[in-house]
Amino acid sequence: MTALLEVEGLEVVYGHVIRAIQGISFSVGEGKIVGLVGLNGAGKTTTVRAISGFLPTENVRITDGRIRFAGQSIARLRPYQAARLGIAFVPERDKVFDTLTVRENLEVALTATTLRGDEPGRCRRYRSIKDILDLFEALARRADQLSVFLSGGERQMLAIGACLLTAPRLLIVDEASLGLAPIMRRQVLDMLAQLNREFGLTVLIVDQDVGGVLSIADHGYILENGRVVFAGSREHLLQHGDVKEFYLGQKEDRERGYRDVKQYRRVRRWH
Amino acid sequence: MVALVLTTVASWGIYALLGIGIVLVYRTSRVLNIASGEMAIFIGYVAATSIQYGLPFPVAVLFSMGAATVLGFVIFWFAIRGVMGEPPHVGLMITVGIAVILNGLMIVLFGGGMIAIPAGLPAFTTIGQVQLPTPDVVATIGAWFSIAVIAVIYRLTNLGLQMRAVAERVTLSAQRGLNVDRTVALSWIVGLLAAGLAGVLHGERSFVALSASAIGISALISCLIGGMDSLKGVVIAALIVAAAETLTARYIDPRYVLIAPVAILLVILIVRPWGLFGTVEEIRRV
Amino acid sequence: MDCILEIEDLSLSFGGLQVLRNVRLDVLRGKVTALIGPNGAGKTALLNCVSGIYAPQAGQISFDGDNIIGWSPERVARAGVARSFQNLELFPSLSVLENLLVARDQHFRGTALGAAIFFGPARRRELLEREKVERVIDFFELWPLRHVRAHDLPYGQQKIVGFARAMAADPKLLLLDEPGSGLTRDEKEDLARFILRLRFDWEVSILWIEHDLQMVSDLADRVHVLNAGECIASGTPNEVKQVPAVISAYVGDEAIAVPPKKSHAAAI
Amino acid sequence: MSINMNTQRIPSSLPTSRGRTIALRRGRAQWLTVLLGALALLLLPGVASVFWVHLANVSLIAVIAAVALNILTGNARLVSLGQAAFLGIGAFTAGILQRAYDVPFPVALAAAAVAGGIAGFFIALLSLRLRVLYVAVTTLVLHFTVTTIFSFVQAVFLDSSGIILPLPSLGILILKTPTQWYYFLVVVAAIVVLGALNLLRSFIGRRWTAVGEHDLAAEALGVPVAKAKLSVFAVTSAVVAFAGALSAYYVGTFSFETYNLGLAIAYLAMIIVGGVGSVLGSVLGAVFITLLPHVLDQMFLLLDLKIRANVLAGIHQITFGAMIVGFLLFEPRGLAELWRRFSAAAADWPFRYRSVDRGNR
Repeated sequence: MTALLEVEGLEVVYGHVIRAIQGISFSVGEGKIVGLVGLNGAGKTTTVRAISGFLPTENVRITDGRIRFAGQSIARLRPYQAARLGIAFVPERDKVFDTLTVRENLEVALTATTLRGDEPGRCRRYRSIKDILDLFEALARRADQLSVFLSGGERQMLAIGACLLTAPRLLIVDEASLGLAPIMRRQVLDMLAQLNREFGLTVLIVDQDVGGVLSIADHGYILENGRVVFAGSREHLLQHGDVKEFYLGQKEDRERGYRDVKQYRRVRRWH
Repeated sequence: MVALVLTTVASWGIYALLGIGIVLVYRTSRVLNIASGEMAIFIGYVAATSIQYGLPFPVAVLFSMGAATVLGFVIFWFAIRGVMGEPPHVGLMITVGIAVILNGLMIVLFGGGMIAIPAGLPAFTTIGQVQLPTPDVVATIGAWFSIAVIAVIYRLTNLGLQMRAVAERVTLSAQRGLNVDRTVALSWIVGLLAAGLAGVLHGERSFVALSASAIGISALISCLIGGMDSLKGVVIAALIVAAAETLTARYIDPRYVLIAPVAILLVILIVRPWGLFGTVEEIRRV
Repeated sequence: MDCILEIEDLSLSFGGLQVLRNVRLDVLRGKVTALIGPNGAGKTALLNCVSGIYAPQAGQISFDGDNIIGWSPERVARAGVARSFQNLELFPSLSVLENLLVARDQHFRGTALGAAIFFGPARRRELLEREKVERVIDFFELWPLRHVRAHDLPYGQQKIVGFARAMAADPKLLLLDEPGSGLTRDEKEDLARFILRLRFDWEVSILWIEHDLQMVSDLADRVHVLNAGECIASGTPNEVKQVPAVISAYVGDEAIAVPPKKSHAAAI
Repeated sequence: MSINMNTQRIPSSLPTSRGRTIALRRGRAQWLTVLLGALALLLLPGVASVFWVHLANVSLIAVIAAVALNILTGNARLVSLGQAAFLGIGAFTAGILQRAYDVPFPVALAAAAVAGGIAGFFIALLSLRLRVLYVAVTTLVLHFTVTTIFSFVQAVFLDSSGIILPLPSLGILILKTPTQWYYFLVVVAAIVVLGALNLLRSFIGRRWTAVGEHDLAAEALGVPVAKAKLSVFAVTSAVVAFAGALSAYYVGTFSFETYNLGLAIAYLAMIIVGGVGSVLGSVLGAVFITLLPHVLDQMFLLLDLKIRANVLAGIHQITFGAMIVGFLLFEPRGLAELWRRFSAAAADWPFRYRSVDRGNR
């Protein structure tokens, strides 16, 4: 069992002085679902931006560490090169081209990615626009409409559909649940789980909803202040007392309500 | 009268070509190119100088188009690439810098004087019963042919689709595996080719000189009157600007030609700030 | 009942797109009113109508007895309606303190010349407003962040600063646009604490857009449910949860398609 | 095993003196810097040659106009390409009044400021509904309109070769030598810089910045957006026109050809090189850009290169352009940021990075 994506000792410095990522290590096994979760500002987004090659364009530098994808170092690749290696990315917002039609959106993904060789593990199930429109009936109905008129859920479908067209080896989903109603959140997660089950698609979910992610992920990494503070399999994390208390909001198996003001002042512990 | 119409039509083509270049690079890289006039005249100088060195007109045009390609790439690679995604005024100020550099280069390399670009054709063409000045005819045909080519590329090819994708979301395009730098570089090269050709045609009609970069201002005004997100709008607005200028020069005073388009622009900015064919969203975004 | 804000038959459309359709809802004085609904239901559009950013085609919005339809955002704000934004519209190059002081803008008087001299009344007014803002800083526990530029703050803190900035205006009615979205459990608990203390200690009326149903049912006194531009239910959290239309709206229409169950493993 | 005390929730220092936190300067080291700077400014004419004092005067006038432009463009985010036009409005107002009514120097300056303010007000009125790029283009249009009017006015009503202004006098004091001008300009520039710093920490400055960065959010907070835009344009344009009149008096003569687009671009270069949105940056940038061509000339003299005058002009332009592009690309916050980073690094030394959970500042 080899790891598809391996990050070792990643260190990122913002604007010359602030160290946002202070040595993060994790790996994503082939065919697994892995969750990268944590508070805002914990460094999740910075980490995935490093993986997909977006950091060097900003006032941000990777000062240390290695990022390897399928045995190859990708820290210096540019975004489109990372995408062509099979890293598909569903960003947090701005995930579709509003001024293009649904069909054109998919066409862009199709024309932009040249399928290279026969690397194993690339999800080649979906090759044409028709495949995607068959998969998502809601999209087929609006194929020639501008995507600005799509609803939140349809946008998510379109984004994932476009990613599938690029024959991904690894699908990174950033904040799949942000701004979606709870039921939609559940459905997005279920869909990712199903893609993983049916086609062995490797998925990296970056989210803050620890409970939701752990319900489908095989492994989880919890970040805080630019460090990994908890790591392990789903079962391990779900049973860990501190994770339960601070991330799932349960204490002694009792759901804690938002009205228990007394409990709010406390000192957060690590480990 | 016929001459007046032909002058208008010829400058219409030149402004439209230059304006399309501005809109194209604006849409893909969100940079409002204020330096388009300088770029056009710079390439015009290249053509004029190579004719002075003895190259025939068509070869000189080809040579200057080569120079435009190189210049477009250089400008994109060394200046624009670094400010993609920055707020719009940064790109604007970069092009201000580029305009100054090009102006300086024109002085240092070409002396900055007035040079004509002779096409080596007879002074008048006779079509049916009418005698027309050849330079205007050449400029008109050249400009409209190029506009047609650009329109086809933009609307019907994959490159055009990718340009439109990049125009909307740079980050997402890269995430979909699109080489954004290449697409934007190509759009700058197309923009420079358009500008360069406009400069050469302008030189062929009259002459190139430092002051001739004012055609860039006319083209910019056309873009704003038409709306920054609409190729069609620019073409129509260029006609308005060209006509206004020709009439001012003919009936008022050639020194004040810019006043007429400026007045029209002011009216447009008051009544319809997003331009005749622009969308309201466009103005909210910038 | 004593309502601070009453909206009647509000309709809004952009081009051909009907965003709000005869919406009717109210906000009780000194209570927390939540507004929930799926994406694209028109919640933010409703808030924008109240704060004067959008001009609705029909309907009435009466705030504290005045019909505020057609008022400019500035006038609405000066009348005592403050709001936070979903997309963190902080002023990035200003410090947290200055961000809060901008909200007190309406209390300043004077000319640019007086401000340039910055002596006498201008200085006294500045110090006075600073004292008021300090109370808000104390309340939201922003002590260490006073002089940090908003741009440099992490997301969660930016959200709290956005909330604090709305409160710095000392409003009668507070509009919160998804203050909890993108926050962690931990930060949400802070948010809950602030909302409760505002409601009980400061007695501010709050209209609050939120996605987290647990948070809404724990904190809100009253809930309105919006779906596809229509208000489909109103009541206490427990009442609303029972309404079948709500359950289907919240669960139903927007369902995402799931890949067919058949195995395509061979296709990989 | 590490324990986080979660310091963010604990007030580590309650505000003891609120006056302290709105003060312009904090700490003795900063006072010392200011004092040393002031001393150096006072002593400069004693050690420098007349030529360099002249350059210092030109820089000081540029400082006045650049500080104003930077508030408009850097803080209120309204890019103005009409700087030359506003300078010209000041010069022409003063010149016409001088010519027609022989008004005293201070009155002419005040009139120039008022004229600039009115012009700025109307441009702002035009651009109320416009966004950044369109405002820039509107000011560009203003530039061409106004310079055309200047050339017309000059040709028809004044001398077409240029207008000569008399030596200005302030009461009994006549400004004649560069040194006299120098002390006068140092005082004026100091007043303008202090005024700018005060404005930016007052509600007016906050309002301008807020409207520049997020006008919708500002409006929803009750900030009068239109008023803010009008006032920022009017106030800064008044200062720029004032500087234009000062400059015309200093040189003693002016002509419409002075106020070309190149001048406007030189001012943009000043604020970009110095640091957008920073008063210190405007000062540094104004001095830097004013001295740059002269430093270049001196360099060519030293190297004993014989360069024709118009080629030299070309080289100056290329350097300007390269400065604008280079700073925008590599140090968008300009010399001011270099200075800030230098002092921060000095303060943090020997550490290279600050941690994420930064403490109380």
